[in-house]
Amino acid sequence: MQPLYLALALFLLLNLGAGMWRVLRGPTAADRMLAAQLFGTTAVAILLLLAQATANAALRDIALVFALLATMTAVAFVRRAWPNREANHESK
Amino acid sequence: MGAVFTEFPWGVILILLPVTGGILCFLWPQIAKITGLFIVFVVALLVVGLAWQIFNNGVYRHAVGGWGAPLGVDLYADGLSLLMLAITALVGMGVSVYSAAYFKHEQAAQFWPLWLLLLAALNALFLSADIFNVYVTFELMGLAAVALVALAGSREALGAAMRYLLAALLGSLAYLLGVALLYHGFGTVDIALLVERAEPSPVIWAALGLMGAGLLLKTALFPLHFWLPPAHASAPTPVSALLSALVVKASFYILLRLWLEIFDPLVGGAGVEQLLGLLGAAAILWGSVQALRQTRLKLLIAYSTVAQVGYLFLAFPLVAAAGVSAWSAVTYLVLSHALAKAAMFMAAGNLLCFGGHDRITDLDRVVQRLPLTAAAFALAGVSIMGLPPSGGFIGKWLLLEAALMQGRWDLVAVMILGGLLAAGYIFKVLGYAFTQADISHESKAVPASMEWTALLLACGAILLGFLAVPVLSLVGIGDPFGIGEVRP
Amino acid sequence: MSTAFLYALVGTGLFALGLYALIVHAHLLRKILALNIMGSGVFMVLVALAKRTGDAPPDAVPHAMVITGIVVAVSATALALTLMLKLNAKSGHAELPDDRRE
Amino acid sequence: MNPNDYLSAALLITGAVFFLAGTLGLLRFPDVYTRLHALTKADNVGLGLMVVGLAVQAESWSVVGKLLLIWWLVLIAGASVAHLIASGALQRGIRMWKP
Amino acid sequence: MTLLTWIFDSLLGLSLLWLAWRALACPNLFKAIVLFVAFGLLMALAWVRLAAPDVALAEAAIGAGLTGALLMAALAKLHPTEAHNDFAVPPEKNVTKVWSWQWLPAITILLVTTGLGYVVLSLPPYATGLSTEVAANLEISGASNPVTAVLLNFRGYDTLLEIVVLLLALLGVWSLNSADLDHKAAPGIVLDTLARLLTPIFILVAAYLLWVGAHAPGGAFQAGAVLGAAGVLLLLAGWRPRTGLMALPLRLVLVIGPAIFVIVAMLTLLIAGQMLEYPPTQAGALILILETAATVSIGVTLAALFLGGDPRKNNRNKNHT
Repeated sequence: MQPLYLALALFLLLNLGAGMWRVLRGPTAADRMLAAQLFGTTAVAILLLLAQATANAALRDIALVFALLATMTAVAFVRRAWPNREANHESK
Repeated sequence: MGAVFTEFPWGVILILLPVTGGILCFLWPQIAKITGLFIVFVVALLVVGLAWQIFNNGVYRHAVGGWGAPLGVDLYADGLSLLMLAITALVGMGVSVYSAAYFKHEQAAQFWPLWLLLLAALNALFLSADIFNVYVTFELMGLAAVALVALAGSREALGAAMRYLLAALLGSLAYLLGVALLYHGFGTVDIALLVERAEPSPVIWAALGLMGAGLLLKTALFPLHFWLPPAHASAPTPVSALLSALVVKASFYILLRLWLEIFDPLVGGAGVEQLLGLLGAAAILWGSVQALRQTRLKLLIAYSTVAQVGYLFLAFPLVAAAGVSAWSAVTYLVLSHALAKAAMFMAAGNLLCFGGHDRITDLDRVVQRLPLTAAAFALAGVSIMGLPPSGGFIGKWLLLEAALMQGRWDLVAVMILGGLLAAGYIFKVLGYAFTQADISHESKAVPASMEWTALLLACGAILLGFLAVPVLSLVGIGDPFGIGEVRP
Repeated sequence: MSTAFLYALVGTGLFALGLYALIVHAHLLRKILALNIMGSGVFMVLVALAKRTGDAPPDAVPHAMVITGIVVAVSATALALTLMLKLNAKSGHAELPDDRRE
Repeated sequence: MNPNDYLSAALLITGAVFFLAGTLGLLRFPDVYTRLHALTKADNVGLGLMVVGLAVQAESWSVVGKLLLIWWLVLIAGASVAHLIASGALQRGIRMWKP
Repeated sequence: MTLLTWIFDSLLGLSLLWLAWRALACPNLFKAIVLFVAFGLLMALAWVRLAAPDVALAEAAIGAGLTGALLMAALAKLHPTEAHNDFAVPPEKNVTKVWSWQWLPAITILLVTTGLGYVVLSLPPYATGLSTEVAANLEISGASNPVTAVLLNFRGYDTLLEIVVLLLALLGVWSLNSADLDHKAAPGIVLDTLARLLTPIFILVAAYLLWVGAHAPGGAFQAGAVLGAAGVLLLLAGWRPRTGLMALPLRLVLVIGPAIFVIVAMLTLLIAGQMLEYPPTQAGALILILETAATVSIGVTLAALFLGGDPRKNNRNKNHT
């Protein structure tokens, strides 16, 4: 099973890399934030896979902290950093 | 009774007490001033206790946690650390008395905890025998110093504090990377063990480059001095005094320690000393010329610090042939500059407080109106210029002697030129202090304690000129310079 | 190349990228990011080289040092951000005076 | 490999496919609302399948509990963030895509 | 399998470098922050690959969670009203001065880095550092997790100073700014529920990390950071503590970590003769006390840093900032 876990972790890492394109491209701040949100979930999945692959239970605690803090940046974004007018940048 | 004195852990209390004081001042701001003054005076007494102990028992070593190096962190004090602690306590007392009158209301409540934590950081740094622990004390010192500069609140001060913070953090990171390489190369961060284990290797060179660059940036050696003049000039006056007198010396002290103990035996003679000497010479000339060109008194004094830092580095290329007098000179320059520069900044602060500005050309007959302050400035100037019988004279004379002994006429010329330029900028100020300004300004009363502390510190710088024998025998305890014995 | 050296090289690369950005960029927020990335690079060198223990568990001392360093870094970042905001409120710019192009 | 392993492998691979779908949706969909839709598939179903796939292999019930807790937290976070971003985008007048 | 991990490591390393480069080079500050948060996420994965789960936990909580929120809030205050161009810095303002000689730092840094890389590779491929010493004394240190043993016992003095650094940062922030206590936009039902639902879980997880730290990855910093994150979430949801609590009670909680540390240092100095020398039988209990106090202080300090100013000065300077 171990090769499968590692292969899937690698696959998810590649996925994450592909998602980077959305951060770079935007066009709105919300789009970039969405991509970051997906990275968080992907990282949780990678950690769980690595925990199983290396039989290291501590990695699940790290995944737990990640899952717990998954909202932080996004909430900070929505409540603080999101500019009020963005419509005029949406149309391309 | 004697045993109590010689066994008491003075060094540890020197660190823990100011931390406690900082916490108390933060909790109860209304008694911050009293607490702060009390703690600083007790710290001075503790330094006396530590001196007594070192005199009797030789070097002081404390294995924190009882582990000892390499697993634990050691505290270590020899003659050199003791002198740094003593000058910190001395200048610290002066600055505290001065600040008690200088800061009012809310600013006072903010100043005292920051200053006590800065004091704790300085004491911890001078007592540290562990290069990673030094990194932590650097961060403690840096954040405290930056917050103190920003207390002035003006736009210039905030910009200067920001620049200072960036420079301090960059310096710390370069230093820390050096620590990482040394640890992974030799398996310890204890200085004494590194001395035993280190051997010439690429790691040593990389660590020297990184730590050296980081420390030179923190010490503001030309051309890495860009952050110093704005920060030292725009900070509140007591803070300027602390920064120029002590904080800059702290990183120099670590540089000196690391060079003497670890790097010099391994890579000495490979041109590093010459490079440092060259930069020092450039700092003297550049700093002095810039000081001469300034129109604001505090900026002038800040550029003078850039120049005086240069003198410290002139010793490096002279050590090979004249170790004794070169290192004695460095010790003396550090001590006398700390006292003189603190006094000078305080005098400038008094003038600023008196006339509401520090434009040199508009100083209005301050000699008649603030005679004590003018005297303090003049006496501090004597030491900065290196005229006898001041402490600055002893330091510069020893350095000159070392340069003559080795026939380094270039360095002799730089020193003489630097002295002349220093005389130029100090007499420029004194000249305007005697004359009447074109426009007279309204003036405010300066508290007597602020005038007297400036004068007393300046007198200390002069007095140092008479104490060469005891001071130089004290610094020899524990042989920090590795030359057996230090003679004046 | 072993994992330890691979990541140690990545660490030096991060240090270099951060240093370059710190020098070249004027905006203070960018400089603060640059210092954080430099710090991450240093921490990575520390931790990566601690893994040169073969199959045995890695050396724990650098791990502890890095945790200390992370707390120091977040403290410094918070102070730097506040200073930047205050400077921006006073001067209208989030760049240092002589880095600014007028 | 025993039957458990086959089951868990199937679940994990299907989960990974949902992650891929989420990423592709994030990249290919035309506006923030549709991308939100794609993203939450990875959060909910992708991670969910992975968690179940790993739970099959878990050595103890406490591990299963922790896995489920993690999934639950990610679900809550995903749902709240999706709501906050969608309503924020509407408020700010970000236009919906019309085919 | 080794091939797979090798590919994974290389990909992760390259992604880290690429993210750092993009975060530092892209003209849009918001984008830079999002990339930096992603960078923190991948850093945590790298720590895992380097068998440093304690560091990964700290990075996950501080690097990926709190620093991101701090940066976002700072960016928002930097441009309070303007939404123009999505926080893009005008290109001419992005780069210092007229760096027509921009290649100079680039080439210097490239040379230095090449040298550093060479030095790193010159290190022996096998070295144990201090791990034998740590293992030999782990038994009497009071913690079976070596990282906790180093942080709280072997090098506890560093930790003492480092908690003071955190307090000092807060002192600096407070002397610069007053707290923005009035900013209370209605959070909306979703955010409100989220904060109410998650806060107890944050506290439980913090307590768990604190407890588990003695024998497994975790400890005071990680727990404190999680606690701090709970505070930040509450602040973001619009919650503000009563002003009565913002004076001495808040300050007492802020200093309890450093204060207990100093007290233990003094007591051990008196009793054992060396600062922070714990009697082996009580080392475990002492470490737990120190860690609990530190966790509370770290958590509250981090939340207060996010609030970004002195709450005592709120009323007087309301129209100042």
